Amino acid sequence: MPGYIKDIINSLKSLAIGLEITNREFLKKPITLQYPHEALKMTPRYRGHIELYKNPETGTHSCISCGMCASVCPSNCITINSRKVPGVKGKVLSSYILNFTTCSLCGQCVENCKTGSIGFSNEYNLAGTNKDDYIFDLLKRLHPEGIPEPVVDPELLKQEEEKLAAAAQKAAEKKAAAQKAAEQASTDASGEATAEEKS
Amino acid sequence: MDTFMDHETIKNELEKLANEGLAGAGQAADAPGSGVQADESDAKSKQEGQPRQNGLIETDHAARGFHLDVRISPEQVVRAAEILDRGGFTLETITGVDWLKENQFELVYDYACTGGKLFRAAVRTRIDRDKPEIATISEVFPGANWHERETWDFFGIIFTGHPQLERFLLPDDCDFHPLRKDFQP
Amino acid sequence: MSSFAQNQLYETFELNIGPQHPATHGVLRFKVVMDGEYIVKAEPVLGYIHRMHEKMAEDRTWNKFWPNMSRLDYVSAMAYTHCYAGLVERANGIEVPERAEYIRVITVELNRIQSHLLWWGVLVMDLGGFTPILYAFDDREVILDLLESVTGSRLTYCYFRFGGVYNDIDDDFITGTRAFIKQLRERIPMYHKLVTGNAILIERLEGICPLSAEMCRKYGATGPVLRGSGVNFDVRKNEPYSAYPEFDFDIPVYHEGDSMARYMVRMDEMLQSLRIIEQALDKLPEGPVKADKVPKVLKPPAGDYYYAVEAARGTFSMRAVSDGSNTPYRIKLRSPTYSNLSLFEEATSGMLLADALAFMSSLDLVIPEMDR
Amino acid sequence: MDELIRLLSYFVGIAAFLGFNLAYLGWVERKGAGHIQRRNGPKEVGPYGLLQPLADGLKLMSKQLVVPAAADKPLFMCAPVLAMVPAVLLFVVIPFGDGLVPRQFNSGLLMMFAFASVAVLSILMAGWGSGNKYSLIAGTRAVSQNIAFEIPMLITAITIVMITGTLDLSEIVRYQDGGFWRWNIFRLDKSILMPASFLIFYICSMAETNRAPFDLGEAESELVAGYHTEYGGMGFGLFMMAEYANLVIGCSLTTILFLGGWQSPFGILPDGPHWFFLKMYFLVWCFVWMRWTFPRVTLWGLLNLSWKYLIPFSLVNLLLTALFIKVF
Repeated sequence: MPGYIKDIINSLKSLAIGLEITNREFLKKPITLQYPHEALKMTPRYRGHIELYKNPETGTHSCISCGMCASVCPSNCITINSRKVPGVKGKVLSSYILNFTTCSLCGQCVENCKTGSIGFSNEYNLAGTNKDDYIFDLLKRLHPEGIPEPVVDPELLKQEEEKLAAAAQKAAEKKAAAQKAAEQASTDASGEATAEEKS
Repeated sequence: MDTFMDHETIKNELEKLANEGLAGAGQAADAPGSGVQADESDAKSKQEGQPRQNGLIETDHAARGFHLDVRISPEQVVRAAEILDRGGFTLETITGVDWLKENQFELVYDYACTGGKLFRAAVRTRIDRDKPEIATISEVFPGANWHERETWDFFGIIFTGHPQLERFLLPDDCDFHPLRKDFQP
Repeated sequence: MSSFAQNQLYETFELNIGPQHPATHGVLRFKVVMDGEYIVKAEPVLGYIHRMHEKMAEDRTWNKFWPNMSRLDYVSAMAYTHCYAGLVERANGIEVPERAEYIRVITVELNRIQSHLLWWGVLVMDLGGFTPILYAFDDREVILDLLESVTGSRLTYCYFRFGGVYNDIDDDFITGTRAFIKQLRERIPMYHKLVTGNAILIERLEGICPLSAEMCRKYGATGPVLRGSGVNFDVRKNEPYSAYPEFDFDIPVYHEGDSMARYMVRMDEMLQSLRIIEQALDKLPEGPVKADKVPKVLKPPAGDYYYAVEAARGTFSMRAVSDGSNTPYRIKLRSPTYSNLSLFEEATSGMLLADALAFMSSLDLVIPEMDR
Repeated sequence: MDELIRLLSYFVGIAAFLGFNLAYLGWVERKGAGHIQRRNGPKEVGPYGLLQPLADGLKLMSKQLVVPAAADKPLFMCAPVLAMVPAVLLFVVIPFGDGLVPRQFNSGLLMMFAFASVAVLSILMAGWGSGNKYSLIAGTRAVSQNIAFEIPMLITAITIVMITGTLDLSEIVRYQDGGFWRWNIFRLDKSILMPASFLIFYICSMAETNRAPFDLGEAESELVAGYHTEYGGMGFGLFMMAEYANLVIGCSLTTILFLGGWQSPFGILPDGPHWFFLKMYFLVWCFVWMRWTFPRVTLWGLLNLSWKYLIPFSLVNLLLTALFIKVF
């Protein structure tokens, strides 16, 4: 019987303590933010989707289209297209496609970028109704007003033109020689084709 | 807890079991005399593509993550489980490995001793890929039930005597075993 | 109680709990045979969120498997990435700088506290108390903010790298963590007063589904479930890895084996984790956070490798089989809740439905981790 | 004719009172829960979210009523209406002030208990009629719970009847005039267990309304949503409204029986309906407060509470009261 009474008193006491705590919390100010009206600032290290960085010296990105980011990507969500422009060293990026729908934000592309030309954006409230909204061309995002033409180095252009001319000359000589050989042998046609292709 | 056998006894019993398998399989001629080998020879034999012989290897825990590597014959798995059960071991998991080149499945039973000093033992056995059947140890360790079901699910290894060998993680109606190396999605 | 339920004279009916049910925290399903309010047999049905991570590992390089590791247990992803880091470092013989190990321990322990806070809230919510989970989220939010400021993500971290971590921690993080340690130490007594001491909660948890140490052993249960049954086993102590041997902390063990014991183990573990973080911050060595000589293409020597860590839910271990190439030949993920749940069927036979669900909450299940 | 006008005006009054309460108790609950959990609660619809109940009501009314294929259709459709009817009817006998009662009954208390028992029938009907196992379990739970708690509730009410010597609710309130020490809760001269019996009655009315921590009939984490799992739209809305109506009735009855109804706590202050509402809404707030503080009890815990604690206590109280009345 004393145990029975003690049980009741202890239980009631524990319930009263609980009520007291919730009452204390009730009187405090809410800690939530009304999200669309106010929002927290994202930390600088927040990982959004990746973004091409603008190099302040050149006014454009410093991507050399090495394809490292695309090759380390676990979900193959990066596609790099590049072209060769006469008078510009290396390859020129023509589009940098990020398929954000499959990206897992692991950050290996950013880590493996040799030139430091990509980084994470701070964008967190992406929303859309179409899957294609999340296939970004990062180059277009960097230059929404239009992709600037790469700066042509005249010296390099001259060198390249000379080189090209030399190569063309060489090819022509080769072709001539091949033609001669073909005429002589008048059998192998495939060799000719490859020579033509090379020129 | 104190009635369990100590690790030294367990080791000896497992070694005896493994060597017995050697004799039984008629491989005694080219098997190493004592079960205790060096770790390197194991790796070497694997590199050469030769499946390891039955026997017991004490592995370097820092390099491998387990203390004991026991290779036994398929029909001995239940007895090995019984020995480890007497030693107060618990079954961590059952793993299948598909060695397509050798046309074999390897089954790795990971045991760990959770009472007292930690001791991890990997018991492995190989079965023919064309006839993937092995006895269940769910009688000894009821926890093996799910692990064996999962292994059946992924590899198609049949555990004879298993109470409920049905699809588990995969849908009931699927007809493939995805972790086989020749599986084409 | 149980004799009544097992009496075949009474009519039984089948009840499907899940895969969409408020109590199953995801897509777990129980096929339950019930006799009135009593459970005759409750069979878990898994696989509703199965993604075959083990197969995924086989067709990608070791590096490309990183994101998968944080998608197993999304509540305490850090420990799982820790296991993978440890496994591959063991296989390749990569030495990790001391500072990186300390940072790993700090983040993993913060993540563990976060996971336990979530579990605590969810447990009480399953028992019908809706307020505590929001208090827990208040504290959890601080941890998530701290981890976000370091790792850049809030849930599926991909912060560890082979041979270290992605980037160093800064002073803001250290001061923030210290402030949080102080804050949580003040909050936990409040949690105990509000919930642990509550007569209704005691009635719901005490004496519910006592698991013996022998049963835990037979089923391979680990973590707080095992420690609540009186077995002092914690990988951090018994098989020390990373920087854990350098810290002084206790493993809470309770011998009752009931839901209350599992509850108390986790509540005490939070305090122990705070101790570990505090010591790690005090002793944090200077130096690099990443090993210099980590090859870009990893080709571990052929053979088996095993690595185990103490995740928030128990022992998470991985077995990697390498054939010497740059992709894993086989990776096995041993998830703790898979084994922990396997004893559910035996343990809950003859129980009240409400008690069985309380027991399930005390197991702390995360379904994607179980289904892999 | 006068009687008819009086009745009609009361009818309109009760409808307005009921409508206001049902809408805004939901708001109070959500706002209270929000602040207990350190959130804001409804905030966007109107100032302080005050128009939220309207928006909710419109949403519920615009929803389609889906009848499950396996449901017993007549029972399924009747149950929400039947849940609402006794709740509305019971307001007829509640004296809000002196003479401020729609229909003067000399056995109002009896009617209270008679109609309160009908409510449980609607839950059982909903549970059975849904053709859903969860609902069925919830229905049976609710019945055993209601039966278990009606007994101590009745015994406690009988104690009051013995003290006051009447079943008329207005008379019971009049008996308690002259200050708070004359309220039945503090009438230690009638039985020293009177405060305990107030607690018993309050707990029982909480259990009768199926509210947390006694919400076994809709135990979310076990039975999805219990007996109203299959209801949507206004079917669900009626159950919700019935719950709040029962809440108001339970608190009103507790106020009348134990806290002196419209009587002011001090003789100097004027009596009036405001005292009734003050006391009643305080009790309602305590319901809300407790709901957001405590976890749910199990069925066994609930029945234990009733049979092991509440019933013995109320019986002892009954005997003590009889003794006190006879002796003093």
